[in-house]
Formats: sequence, structure tokens, C-alpha cells
Amino acid sequence: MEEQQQFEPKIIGFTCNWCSYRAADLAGISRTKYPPNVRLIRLMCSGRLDPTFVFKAFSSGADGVLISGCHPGDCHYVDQNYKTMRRFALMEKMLVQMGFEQGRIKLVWASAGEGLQFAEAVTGMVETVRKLGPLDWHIRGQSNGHLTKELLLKEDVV
Amino acid sequence: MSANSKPKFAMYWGASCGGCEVAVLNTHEKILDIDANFDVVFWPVAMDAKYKDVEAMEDESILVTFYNGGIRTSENEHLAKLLRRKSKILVAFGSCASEGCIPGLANLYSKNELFNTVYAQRDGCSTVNPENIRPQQNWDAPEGSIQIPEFYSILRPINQVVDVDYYLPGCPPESERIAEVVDLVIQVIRGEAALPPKGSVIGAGASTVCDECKRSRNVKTIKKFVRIQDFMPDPSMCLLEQGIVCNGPATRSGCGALCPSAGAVCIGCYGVAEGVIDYGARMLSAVSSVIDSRNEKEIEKIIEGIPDPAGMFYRFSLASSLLGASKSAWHDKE
Amino acid sequence: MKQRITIDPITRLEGHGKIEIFLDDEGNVANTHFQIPELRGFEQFVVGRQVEEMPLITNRICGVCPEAHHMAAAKAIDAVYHVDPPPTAKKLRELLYMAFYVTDHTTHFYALGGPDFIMGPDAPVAERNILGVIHKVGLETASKVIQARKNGHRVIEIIGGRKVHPCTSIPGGLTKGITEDERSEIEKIGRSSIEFAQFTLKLFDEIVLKNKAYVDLILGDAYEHKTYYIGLVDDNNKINFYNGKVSVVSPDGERIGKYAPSEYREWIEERVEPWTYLKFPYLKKVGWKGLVDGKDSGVYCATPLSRLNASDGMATPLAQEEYERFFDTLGGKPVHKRLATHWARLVELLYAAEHLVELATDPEITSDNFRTIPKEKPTEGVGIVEAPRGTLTHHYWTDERGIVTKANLIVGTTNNYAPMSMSVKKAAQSLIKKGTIATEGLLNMVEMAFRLYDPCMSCATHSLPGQMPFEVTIRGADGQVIDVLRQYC
Amino acid sequence: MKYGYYPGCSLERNAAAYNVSTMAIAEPLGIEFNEIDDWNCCGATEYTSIDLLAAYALIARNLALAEQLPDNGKLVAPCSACFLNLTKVAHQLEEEETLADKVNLALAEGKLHYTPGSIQVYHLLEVIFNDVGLDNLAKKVVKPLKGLRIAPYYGCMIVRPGYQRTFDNPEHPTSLDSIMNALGAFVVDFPMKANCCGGHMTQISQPVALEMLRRLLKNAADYRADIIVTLCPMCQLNLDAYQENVNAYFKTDYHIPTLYFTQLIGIAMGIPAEQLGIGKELVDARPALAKIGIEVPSEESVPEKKKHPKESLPMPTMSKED
Amino acid sequence: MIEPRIGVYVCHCGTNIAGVVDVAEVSKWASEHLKGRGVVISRDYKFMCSSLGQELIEKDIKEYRLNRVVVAACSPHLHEATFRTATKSAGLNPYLTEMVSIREQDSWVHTDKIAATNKAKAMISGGVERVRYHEPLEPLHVPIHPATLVVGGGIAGIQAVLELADAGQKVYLVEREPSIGGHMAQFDKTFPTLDCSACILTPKMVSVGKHPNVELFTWSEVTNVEGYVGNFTVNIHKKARFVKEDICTGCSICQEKCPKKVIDDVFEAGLGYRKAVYTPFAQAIPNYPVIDKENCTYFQKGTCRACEKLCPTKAIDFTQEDQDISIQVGNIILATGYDLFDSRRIPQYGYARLANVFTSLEFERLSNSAGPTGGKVVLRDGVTEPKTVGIVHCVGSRDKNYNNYCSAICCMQSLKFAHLVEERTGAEVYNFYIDIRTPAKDYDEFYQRVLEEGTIFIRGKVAEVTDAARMAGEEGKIIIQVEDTLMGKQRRIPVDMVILSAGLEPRRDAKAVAKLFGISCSSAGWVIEKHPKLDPIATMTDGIFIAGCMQGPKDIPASVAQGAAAAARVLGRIQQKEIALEPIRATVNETQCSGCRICNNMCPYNAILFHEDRAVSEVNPALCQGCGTCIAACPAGAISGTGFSNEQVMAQIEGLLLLNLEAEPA
Repeated sequence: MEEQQQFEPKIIGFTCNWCSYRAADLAGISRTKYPPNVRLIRLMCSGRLDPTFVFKAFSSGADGVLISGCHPGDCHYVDQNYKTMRRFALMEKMLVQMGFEQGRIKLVWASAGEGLQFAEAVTGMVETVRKLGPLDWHIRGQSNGHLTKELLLKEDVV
Repeated sequence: MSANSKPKFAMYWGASCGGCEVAVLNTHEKILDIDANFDVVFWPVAMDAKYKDVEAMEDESILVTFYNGGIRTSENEHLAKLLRRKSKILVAFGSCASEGCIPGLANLYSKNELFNTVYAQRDGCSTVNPENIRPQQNWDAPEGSIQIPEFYSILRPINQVVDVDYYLPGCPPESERIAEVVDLVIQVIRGEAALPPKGSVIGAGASTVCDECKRSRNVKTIKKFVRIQDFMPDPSMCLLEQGIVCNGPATRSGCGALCPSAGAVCIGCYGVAEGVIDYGARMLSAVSSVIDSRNEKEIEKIIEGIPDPAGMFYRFSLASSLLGASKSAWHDKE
Repeated sequence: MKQRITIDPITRLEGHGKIEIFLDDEGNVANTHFQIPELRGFEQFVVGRQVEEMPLITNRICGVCPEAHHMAAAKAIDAVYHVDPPPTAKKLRELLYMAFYVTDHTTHFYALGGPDFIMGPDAPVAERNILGVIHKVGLETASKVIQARKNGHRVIEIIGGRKVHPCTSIPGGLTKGITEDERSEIEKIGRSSIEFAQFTLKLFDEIVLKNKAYVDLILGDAYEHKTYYIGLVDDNNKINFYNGKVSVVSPDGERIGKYAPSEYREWIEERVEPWTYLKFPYLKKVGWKGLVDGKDSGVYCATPLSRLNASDGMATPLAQEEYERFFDTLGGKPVHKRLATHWARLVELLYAAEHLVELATDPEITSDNFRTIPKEKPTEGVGIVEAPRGTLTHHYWTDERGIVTKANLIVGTTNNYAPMSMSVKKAAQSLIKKGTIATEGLLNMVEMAFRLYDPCMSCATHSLPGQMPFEVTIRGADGQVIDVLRQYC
Repeated sequence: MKYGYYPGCSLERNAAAYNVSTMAIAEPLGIEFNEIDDWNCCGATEYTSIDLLAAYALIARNLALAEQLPDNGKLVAPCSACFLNLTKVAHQLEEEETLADKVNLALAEGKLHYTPGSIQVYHLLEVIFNDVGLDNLAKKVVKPLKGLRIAPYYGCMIVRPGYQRTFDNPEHPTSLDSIMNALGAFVVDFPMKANCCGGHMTQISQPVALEMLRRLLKNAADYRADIIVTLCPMCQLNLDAYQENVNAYFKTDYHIPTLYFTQLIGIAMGIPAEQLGIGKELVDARPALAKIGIEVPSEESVPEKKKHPKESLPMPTMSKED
Repeated sequence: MIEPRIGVYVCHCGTNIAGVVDVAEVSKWASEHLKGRGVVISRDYKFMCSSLGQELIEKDIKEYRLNRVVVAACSPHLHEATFRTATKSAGLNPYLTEMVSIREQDSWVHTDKIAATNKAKAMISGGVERVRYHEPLEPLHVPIHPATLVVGGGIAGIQAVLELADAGQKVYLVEREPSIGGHMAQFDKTFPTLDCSACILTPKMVSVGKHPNVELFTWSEVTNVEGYVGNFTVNIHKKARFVKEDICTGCSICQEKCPKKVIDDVFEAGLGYRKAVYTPFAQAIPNYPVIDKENCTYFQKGTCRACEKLCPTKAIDFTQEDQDISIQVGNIILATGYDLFDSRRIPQYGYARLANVFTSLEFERLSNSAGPTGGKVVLRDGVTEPKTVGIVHCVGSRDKNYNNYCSAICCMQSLKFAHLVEERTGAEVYNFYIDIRTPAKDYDEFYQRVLEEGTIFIRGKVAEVTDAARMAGEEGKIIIQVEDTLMGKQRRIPVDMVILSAGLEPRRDAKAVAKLFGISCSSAGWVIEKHPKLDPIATMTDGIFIAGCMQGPKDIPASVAQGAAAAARVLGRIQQKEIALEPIRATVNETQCSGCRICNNMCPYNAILFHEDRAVSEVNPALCQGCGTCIAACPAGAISGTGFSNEQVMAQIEGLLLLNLEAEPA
């Protein structure tokens, strides 16, 4: 099906309520264009980002995950994004160990004023993930490990 | 006859090591209780029984089945489904059945990688295989063809192939916990107690291993991760605080913190804490949170002290984790 | 009449198996295949792990003899780090190991192998099990048995931290020592173990040796194979379970050599067959000639019987006496009668109990010098111990961080895969004549043939998830399936 | 410090002195040069505007050869034109994959290949300023250039922004100034320091070229510079060889010698003048150099040091820059 | 969980959303495909935020017994409050509403209509799944401390202080310099009316100094801020003045007698001198001096003490020490102003190399009647009047090498300079400009006036300012090299004096200050306001407001307006006495907590306390700010959070990826 045409990756983005989510708003307000492949989830702080969310996204059909928070030192909650920085480093290391390509997960610092930068980050990431191709982890997860036709057909209905 | 009037009990091992059976034998006197209160219809390790007898039984005619071992082959799956059908209550017994356990680490590699390592000739190893033979599901012996079961690309805990009523964690479950559960079941039969809600974890604590650990604990900040062979840890102080990655904080209580009390790290055999979805995510998040640095380079340096995150954080639970297996396992070419 | 027989799982052994028997046109046995149907791949998935985890990961190969894997791995990682643990550490490990032998051999004799004798081969199925044994020998004996197992596991817990899957061995020693109180508790246990061992031997005398039918069964050639034997021995060639070199003797009892752990590859090779997931080890020097016995076939055996054959005696007095009685009774070394393995196992039980006391009373045993911190870069190392079910070899390679890069494991029961297959065939041949199949008897024979090896398939198939559905398919020469006898466990 | 070395054509001819002096100071400053074997012309300032691709290939050939040197990808060019060309090409090849492929296609003919990004091109000035460093340089000074008034002349090419690195302020570079200070010379604030010397205009329209040179000379003279110090063979050639023409054309009478900064470093380090190729210049530098060591006129006579009238306002200092 | 009955409302926002997203289709899709997930009704409407739109929701809640509401419209930061109120007035707990931003994050950023429509569906699906797990919550109410802190004593800060103080509220004003007044105090005239800066500023300064409700901390800085809106604890570091404030009469004898003359880099912009003991200027508030330790002979050499000896009231006290004062306030207004672009960064403009190149601020002092030359416009020699003067616009502004932005005030400032030079010296004046920007009231009129005065305007960015004479007439002059873009040729204009109309930059320490108060700066360094148009004086941190150039370059009227506006906002808060906070908090489940103490150092507000006795950790809801970092860190999963629970996020992920659709009857 859509495998034939250009592959449109699905990317889940986790944004912090104070910086990156507002950066996304600003991108909108200033009508900065970026590809529609990213779907955002708002957290109060990137420090809230539980790796479970990331794994859940991947195992539920996301081809990439974008994590975004205030610039280090600018955290609305003083310094929580440093915890994000640490968690991300270890999480990325583990995902790479499990065979993930570097580009599928990305940490982007974006202040509320950086709508343009945010849009650019998204665009860049969509391109990378498009090149990497689908992850189709979830559909395999439902079988004994083999990708079957009927599983493929379950794909995205919209 | 009296045997049949007693509720039927079965214990079966799938892809497991037999430790669970031994743990049951280690309940010692309790075995006699089981004998007294149950008609043990099927318990291969301990007694003869014919598979055809089991097949002949009515569905749900077995009151309780302790099923240990994961699903690695078509045969495991077949048996899990059979016993599910025959049993009223199916208990995922032990780590393998509940979360895949150590054998689940195989999900970090593909079936091909597994086969090659085991069967191909590798320098320095003892296998001699010039024709590069691999076991065949169907093989034509001169006398006729014979089969061995299909080996799946990934190992799965049983709840991924059948409906599970209860989970009894541990590798193996501590005999005391097993005894408690047996008592509970007996009480239920006698109408002295009610069953816990379906899907709950039995024979384990509500918190994590630290709750039972005697070591002293303080606020944690880690500048360097070390390994147990590197130094002589303080026997009375939290191992994680000393820089050794201990899985105690994320691992369900119930074992009595045996390993940390014996000077070893908790390796996580009791699995996820109540309500937790992904064990590795909890360990990963907790351990990295206490890294004491704000500098990306330095953080990189510090996490070099965790050379094998997937292995250390998913030692027992990889097969039941959200991701379940590594990319090479999922994308294994037939 | 053309037939194919399938026997399904043997009960009362740790694992599962599947046997295919093909008959020829006369209805006699043409060939048999003993298949192991699964794979776990430890050798692959230990790669990438921290090497100090090996004693904790590989003991999950087998929950029946985790102590054996724990020890083999422990010795291997000592070697990987080029570190020599202090005497106390070594003695504590061996002490734990003796306690393990006591429980394991006990378990086998009373729960697994024993029933065949105690209840008799022809006793009804429903009674041929541990509960049956309990009923027959009486609760008093039963509780003795239970107590013996309990004691053994208590010692294991004291030193190993846990009853099953011990956790205390690390490169260079142990994570903890033992206190004086614990020591004296262990000593008490040891002494009672000796009594229990002697009691068991007496029981064996009464039930088996005094029973003509059984003795004939043992001495009959239905269960005889002339193969090579291997077993771990100390410098005086006495049996040792924890330390020493592997002694190899030929079918006519001559010692053809002894090898140290690091040299195992010059002696042992493994063969792959397409119809089973399990490999067949054999003696490299002799070579693989197929599933046949004799001096020219590399097939060897590693069981209590083999150990007695491969050694010059026992290191403890009482056991030494039994050792001598054993060979006197059975007509000198080597003994090829496989059913004698059950007796040999009890000789070892006694040794284990005696040595347990020796170690428990060693002055060094309570010292707190229980580990040496490794200084050298980790590289590569082999560890060998004698598991109840055969010589156990662990071999690891690591990078400079001590991360496993390669592993090679040759496990207890695997050693006996070939002889077991042969025993199965022999049993089949002796019980299938001209198409007449004594079904129950056949199953039983085969099961007995198995149990004497006390095969632990979870072990053997360290590359297997312990499951061995035992299935005999009987086929005619045309491949037509006539009968499938199957039972799962 | 090890570097690949690309002398370029002019250092073999008109700028031989530059080459000689560079070699003379390299060793004592702990610099090791490893000349590219069989290097070719960089195409000077024109060729790129004639046939771009060919020019890129021509220049890339040198980069490809440099890549084979064991000098961790650092290549030094003393000539500003060579430096500019090499950096420009190294930069463009890194930027445009397709261009790099085309160029490598051409190089393949000669069994050569250049991996974009593998070579960093440095100008000699940069190496001495950053890698050797002022402190180390000062330590080596045995004969301070005290009393010598120097106009530091950078020319228009080396500080062009936008390529691999811009190592000094393009509008108002100061690295050469501080090097000369380190040698003990008096450096005049030479406003024309980064202006063009006319380049090859001398071949195209003499009047234009001469006017450009006149401005430089006049300004240097206004600041009473004894010597113009340069780091570009083209600048040196123009200022030195055409000074007489300027005088003839504008009825002026300038006699300001133009030396390479390496020559002055050499002198300060006590290396005999002849070993530095001094004497090869057309406008004789000896009278100027003769001043060194001789009592210099006291600072009083320097106009911009005039005492300020008391009502005068304080002058901001350059140093405040954070 | 009670059976969810969800209403989905898709807003057109005129054509803002409907222009790209097929809203009708989206709403239809939701009602059909999300039926199985509890969606009872789904509508699209022109403007959901309109009163009619809100009534629509209220009506449905009653009619269809809805217990959850999803509004797909603009960013929750814009209208979450609006729709919560609507939900509330229909008798439903307001926190059972979820907003989906299909405008900012969909229609406005995408062009492909089909893709955008599909994305809207996915986003709504995510919102629906999430809202299923919303719980009814009650906002937390915290009291507002009536006192206010204003940081920065420039005109913006002064205005804010006076508004608040006059309204009868307590105000603390903290100023880094010895006197309030800020940049405005340095100016001579203010455009476009040319009224004297001091004349209009000093009265305000005086009333600040005398006001009973104002507590003034000059020569002081804020070093620490804790707490949250309504209840901040602020630490002020008050540097020792070495002058007893209570005794000093400000007679300024000490300043006359002090032997140590120092170049005044601050108030005189480096163009004039002050003493080691000084008040920055005559009308300083407070008007008692400070001793600047670094330059005071006594402090440096241990001798002198001239000031001490000669002080008639014995107000000098060398033993004074720095103080740290802690104050409680409910709100904070920041007005820390700007720094002047440092013209040294453009060396080719010759500043600090060529004597007669001046910066705008230097010229302000030069032309100021109270300045070093008493208002005489002269060259740096202090005597010569310039015959020709060049004024360079946009120095460091609208220049990709320095600052991209327009500094807003330089055009008018340059015009003012042109006029003053004209007026004071009759010199010939050149203005070098890119564009002339005179947008505000009476500004362009002023431009016309200056034009008529004969100032010459050359349109072109100046390339170089040099003293390298090239041709006759350039000798001894400063030559301005410029391309006249109207004439289309290069020109060299020789002048005697150059004035660089330098741009405005954020304070050097702007980022540090922002961090101190928990707000953020744009990449340029100006503080980010809550909304660029609708809320330019509030910040993302509740209780922290901004005014003046801290928020961006602006002139005096704009700064004053912002100061007043910020004050008005704070007064409103104080009126309410208390403020409702989002009830987003973390809580520890004690039976599950193992006391591993990993969370203990996760909280920057020290809201997590560990009970040694029970060996469990607990979160103090009063201190918790709801960031959720401890929730993510807890290895036992023992900490949960309201508003952003695991269940909510996990469900939203499934929704966004449409896994929920499988749960729907085929």
C-alpha cells in the first residue's frame, strides 16, 4: 500500500509546556511551514518524559520520536532539563544497542522564542526518518516475530 | 474415588530451566499438603502422566495449573494453549512464564545469529561442522522424514499467546512465597478466602526490593559507575550509592532482598513493580536521573560505566518489554 | 508388517525428548532417532553482557544444577581476569558444591531414578513417582529424604545467598564469607548427611542388590555399552567435583590422558546433526564414527559411573570402601553396565557428604579473606567442574572492558547424548522383535535407559529451554506411521 | 607541530626570499614542514574566473596530494592567493557533494581522490599567531626590533570571511600587528592594512594599479613607517617593484622597503640577514634595518603622543572590548 | 472509570483552520470512528471561542449528559481557560476539558489539505483517548502577598513603582547603580519635543525617593529568588556605600575634596570624570554618595581619608559592610533596561582608534548642559568646534554581522543629534542611513523639520571611517567611505567629527538575570513575553512581569506605558488577594514507595521529603510545581501526577497513532 509511494514517517514529539510547545505555537503564529508527519504531546517539562513514553510510541507505530525542552539552564523548573539530558544520553545508547538508527530519536532544545528553529528541527528529522524507512515494530510485536500480510493491512486507516 | 473428588492440580514446564520445579520441591512439607488437598493430575517432573490423559480431560477440569517457562517454539505454544483450555485457573509461574526471564535476552539477537553461533564452526570453539549443517524442522532420514518443532524468531512470555489469570514472579519464586500461594488456594477451596482480582500478581510484595533491603540508603548522586570486581563495597551501604548498578529499586519485593544481603547486586528476577509497564524504562530513568553532571561530554563519559544497558535493565524482562526484542530479532530474515 | 514407533516424553527427568524408531520389513528395529526439539542460544545471548554476570546468567541454563553452572562460570571468570581467589573462597565454593551434590544425588535417587527400583519396573504408572515412593518407604524415610534436601539447600543458601540460582561468586572469590555460627550449622548438616548417605546405600542394598531380578537386570547386557569415560580427578587421580584435571579412560580401562580446563579443545569436539537441536560431543583424538561403541568410536560417557571408571578411587575413607565394594561386586574396572550408575551415584553421595564435613571443619573456612581484587586486563578463560550429570565446561572471551565477545559451553548431559541414543536403540532392539512391541515395557525400558543417565535436558540443551517432550514414533520401512506413543513433561 | 607545505609558484621565483626566510625560522620555532610532492599551480587569482570546474580540479589535485601526507590534514600555504584558492575549494567541495563528485571524477584520471573535509588549509600567519603563539615567539627574540616603525600590511585575501575559518577580523585584522609587537617593533595603526594592492591590475591598467599603490605608500609614509611588512608575494611584488613607477607617475619620492614578516621574525631571532633573503628586495631595506639597535629618536617627536591640553576629553581605549 | 460520554468540537476559526483542514469531514470522522471510544456528539463551528460557540458546548453537556469535552481549535495557551469556564458553567468540572491545537500545530504550519485534515483527525483521536483519563480537579488557591518588587530604576521601573505606591501598595525598588534614573538621566533633550530630559525625569525620581510606600535599594542587586506567584522570597545584596545614609546631607564636600579623579565609564559614558567618592550626577536619588573601593586611595593604599576628615556630619564610615536583605513579595516587575552596542566591535568605524569618532551616548553627554563640556559640542581635544559632522545610523543594528534587529530609537536619536549639532555649532551635518524610520506620533514631523534645517542625508551603509587621506581636502580629516545608493556611486566625505548611532542590546547579564527569575530570553537576548501581542508585559512565569527595554528596544513613551501597564496588572492581582493555580501535582503512594531515595534530589523546590522512620518519601503539595520529573525518575512507579498522568500520556500516544480504532466495532 503506502509502501509503494513515498514513505511518510509517523513521528511523535514530546514538548515542554513552557518552551518547545510554545515554540511550536510560535512557528504556527509566524506561519512557518514544516511537514505534517509530527504529532505533538504536551508535558509540563521535558523532565516529565518517562522513557516508557518513548518505547510506547515506538511499539505503537511511531517511526521516530522527537523530544524537546528548554535550553539547558533555561528550564522553567530551574534545572530539570539536565535530567532529561542524562536520561536521553542513556536511552539513546540503549536504543542504539537494540538496533535503532541514531536518527530515530532526537533531542532538541528550543526556547519559546525559537519557532523557526523548532520547525527546522522537525523538517530535518522527518527527512532523516524518511530515509531510514519504517520501523514497523508494533505490527511484528503482534506476531511471533514474522511480518505477516494481514498485520500489514491493519496499518493506519486514515 | 477420593482422588477424583479432590480438585485437580497440574504443573507444567515450558521453555524453562527446571528451577521452578525445584523451588516447588523446596517447599518440602508443602508437597505433602498438595498431595493431601489436590488430585495431582499432571506434574511431569515428579510423576508419570500420559499426555493423552490430559487431552482427554474436559475443558476447565483442572482447577489450577502452574505454568512455568516461556514460548520459544511452536510446541511450547501448543502446550500453553492446551493447558489453558483444560484449566480454570492458569498461573504464569516464575519469571520465564511471566516476563521471559534470562532466555528472553535471546531477543537481542536474530534466529540466524543464534543458529550460527550454536551450530557453525567458530574458531576457538569445539563445534566441528564442515558441511555447515543446521537442524531442519523437517528432515528426511533414510527411513523416512522426522520433525522437530518450529523455532520462533522471538521468545514470548505466555500471556502473549494465552489468557493468564495470575502471575507468580521470581527466578525461581521463593519457596516461602509458593507455600503462601498454595495455602491461599487451599483456603479458597475451603471457602475461607476469596481469589484476588484476575490479572493480579500473587506471592510477591507491593513495593520493591529496597523496601526489604537492610542496607543504609541516602540521597543518590553518581559521578562514576563501577563494577563489583573493581573494589570492595561497603557491606552496609546501598550498592547503587556506591556506583554499582543494582536493580533493587525497580524490582518487585518478595524475595527478601536475598542477593543484596549476600553482598551481590539485585539482578531483577522478581520483575516489574505494581502497575509498571516497562521494567527497563524504570531502571534506565532512575539510574540516569541520579547522574551527577550537567555537561554532555561528562555525562557520555559517566554512562560508559554502563556498558550494556539493554542487558542490565532488561535482564529478565526483555521479552515482556514494550519493545520486546532488538531490531535484528524483529527483522529476522527467514 | 512395517512400523514406526513414537515414544512421547519420558517423565521424571529434567527435560523432554522425542524418539523415532524405524522398523525394517521383518519388523525389527532398523534405526532410532533421539531428538532434542528446542534451542535457547545462551552461547549467543551472553555476548555483550558483563562477564561478571556469567555465574548469574548461565545458572539459568538449569534450575536443577544451577550450582554447577555457577561454579563453572565462576572459575571461568577467575581465569578471564587472571586472578587466583584466596583459599577460603575456593573452599567455600567447594563446600557449597558438596552440599549441592548431596541434594542433587538424593533428589535423583528418590524422586527420579529410584522409583524404577523401589516401586519396581512393572509397578502401576500412578504409583511410580515420588509420592509413590513416600507411600512405599514410609513417611519416616520420606521425611529423612525431605530433610536431606532441605539441609543441602540450607548450606547452599548460607554460602550462595539463595537456595536456587546462587549469586555470590564474582571474579576473584565471593561477595561474602561465613560466620562461626553458620559454620557449625553446616558441620551439623554435614554429619547428618553422612548418616543419610549410609542409610541410602543400605536401602539400595536391600531393595536392589538383594533382589535377584534387579541384579540380573543390571548385569544383563540390555544396558551395556563399551565406551570411553571421562571425569574430573585430583593430582592423585581421586574423584574431585570442583577442581583438577579431566581424566580420560578407554573402554578397556586404560587412562589415555588427563587434560586441564584450558586444553579441552584438544580433546573434545562437537558434531551437528540435522534432525536434532542438540550437538554430539566426542573425543577428538579418536574421532566420530557414528552412534556406535567400542575403542574406535569417539563416543564417551560422563556420569557417576564414568567418574568411578575414570578415577583411581575416592578421597574420603568411607566412600573409598564403597568404591572398592562397587568394583568387586561388578567384576572390576571398567564397569560398562549402565544401570550400575545408580549405585555409583550413591558412592558419590557418600563422598560428597564426607568432604562436606572436611571442609566445614577446615580452620580457614571462616576467614574473611574471601576475595582477591583482580588487577589484570580481562581476556579469555575456561572453567571446568564436574556436574552430577557430567563434565561441565564454560569458556568465555571478553574485550578489555570485560564484556563477553564469545562463549563456548559443553554441558553435563550433552556429553551423554550419544551414549543415551545408543542405550535407547539397544533397549528398542531388545524389546521389539519381529514386529511384536511390548508397548508399556518398551516405554519403561527406554525411560529407565534414560534415567540412569539422570539426563538434564535443560542443561544439555543449555541451548534448549529445558523441555524434552519424549515421543516415540514407530514407522514401517515405507515410512508409514503405525503407532505414536507420546507423553509430555 | 607538523604541517603539509604548499609553497606555490611565486615562492620559487620572485618570492624566493619568503620561502628562504620561512624555512629559516621554521625549525627554531618548532615547526616541521612536509612539502607536497609534485604540487601544481593554484591557478592564481584569475583561473577560477575562466573555467571554474577545471580550476577546482586543478586546485583539488593539491588537496588530494596533501591528503596522502602524514600531517593530520593540516596544510600550510604562505602565499595569500594560494591560501585563498585552497581554502575556497576545500570549503566548496565540503559544501557541494555533486561538485566534489565531478572533481573526483577528474582526479580519478590521475589515480587521485580527495575526501571532502579531510584537509584544513592554514596561512603561515595563522600558524605563527595561533599555533606558535606570541609568548613562544617572544621567547625566541634575541634582537628586538626596537625603534623600527612598521606598517603591517595584510592585503585583501587572507582574512576573506566565509571559508573554512576566518581567523582574524576581515575589516581590521590585528594578528600581524601583535606579532610585530612581540618582536619589539613599533607598529603604526595602518588604516589601509587590509586594502587591495592592485593585484594584476599592473598588467591591465597601470594608472589604476599605481593609484592603489600610491594610497598605500602615502598612508604608510604619513605614519612615518620605516618598513611595510607583508605576507603576500603579490603585495610585496607590487609595492616593491612598482614603487619607482609610482614615484615617476605621481612625481612623489617614496622609499619604503617592503619585507616579508618571516624575514623580520628571522632578524629578531638573530638569524643573519643573508640567510633570510634580505637584499633581494628592490627598495633597499638596509637603511631602515640599520636603525635597529641604534638609539631611536625619543617618543616625544611622535605626533600622536602629543600631550593633551588639560580641557581635552578622555580617549576610549581599544582594550575595553570584552 | 464511569462510561465516558465525550463531546468533540472542531473550530473553523474563520478560515484560519477551515481554510486548510476539512473541519466538517474531521467532525464527521470523529463521530463515526471514535463512537466506540465514547464520543457521543461531534460538531464543527465557525468560532468555538465565541459566546455562541461556548453556549453550544454548555447546551450539549446538559442535553447529551457529556462528562468529557474535547475542543479542537487553537493553542491551549490561548483558550484553555475559556473552554474550561464554559464546561464549568454547564456544571462539569472544568478539568474534564482537553484542547487540541489544530491551528498553531496544523492548519497554520501545513499546506497539504489532505495531510493536514488527517493530522487533525489523529490529533483529535489523541485528545479523545487522553480526555478519557482526565480526573475532576480543584484548583489550588494561594494568597497574594501585597508587596511588590521592582528591579531596575530606569524610567520604566520608576513609572511602575509610582503607580503601585500611589495606589497605596508597598513597593521595593532595587537599582544596581548608586542612583536611580537609568539611561534617561544621561540624556540632554528628548525627541521629538526636545524638552529637557532632566526636567521631566527628576520630579519622578524625587517622588520615588520620598514616597512612604517605597523602599529603595540602590547600589544593590537581587541575588536569589525562591517561591512562586503570590509568595516570593527575594534576597537583595546591598553593597557597602561607606557613607552613613541616615547622617549624610548630600552636601557633596567629600566629592570636591576627594583627590582621586576617575574616568566615569557609566554615567559619563567614559567621556568625563568623577571622584572615588561620588554621586553619579547632581540630581541623584538618593543624593548621598558612595565610595568606590577599587579606586579609593584609602582602600587601596591605606592612607588619605580626606573625605572622612572633611565631612561636616562625620557620615563617612570605612567599616561599613555589604548586607544581605531578604524580603517577601507577591509579584515582581523587571525593568533592567539595555546596554549600548559596543562600537569597538566594528573596527572599520574607527571608534577608540580615531579620536573624533564618538558614540551616541558620548554625544548625549557632550551635548548635555550638565555634561563634561557644559553642553559645548567640541572635538576630543575639548576646544575645537567641528565644521562638519557625520552621523552614522544603524551601528550594530540591522546588520547580520552584529544584530539583525532594528534598535527602534536610533533614527530619532540621530535626527535629534543632527538638530543639536546644527543648533550648537552651525556645522554641516551628514546623516548616513539605510532607511529613516519615524513611525510614532510627531516623529516624522520632526524628520521634516531637521530636513528643513539643511542636514544632508546620504542613503547608504557606511563602509569605512578612516583617517587615511587619499586626495586633497582629506588631510587631517576623518573620511567616511560610503556608497550613495541614490546616486549610485562611491563617495568619500571628509568630516571633523563622527557620531556612531549605536544600537540597543540586551544587558550583558540578561540571560543570568532571566535564569535568576525563572524566565527565558529569545536567541537575541530580549526577555520572552507571555504573548507577543496580547500579553507583552507578562512572562511565562506567573507573578513575574516585564517593562521597558528588557522586553525589546523601545523609546521613553513606550517604556513608561509598559511600566504603568505592568503595575496595573500587579494591582489587579493584589485586589484579588489570592490566585488560583493549576492543580498539577505529584503524589507518592506510600505502600509502593521502597524508600530507595532516588527521587529525593529530583526536586529543585525541595518539595520531596524523606521520612526516616517509615523509610518512605513524600511530596509536599504546597511546594510541588508539577514538573513531573520525580514521577519519571521513580523506579517503583510509586509516584503519580495529576493532569499529566502516565495513563493520560500513554492513551494519547495510542490515540495519535490510531491504535484505538481497533477497539472500535468494525
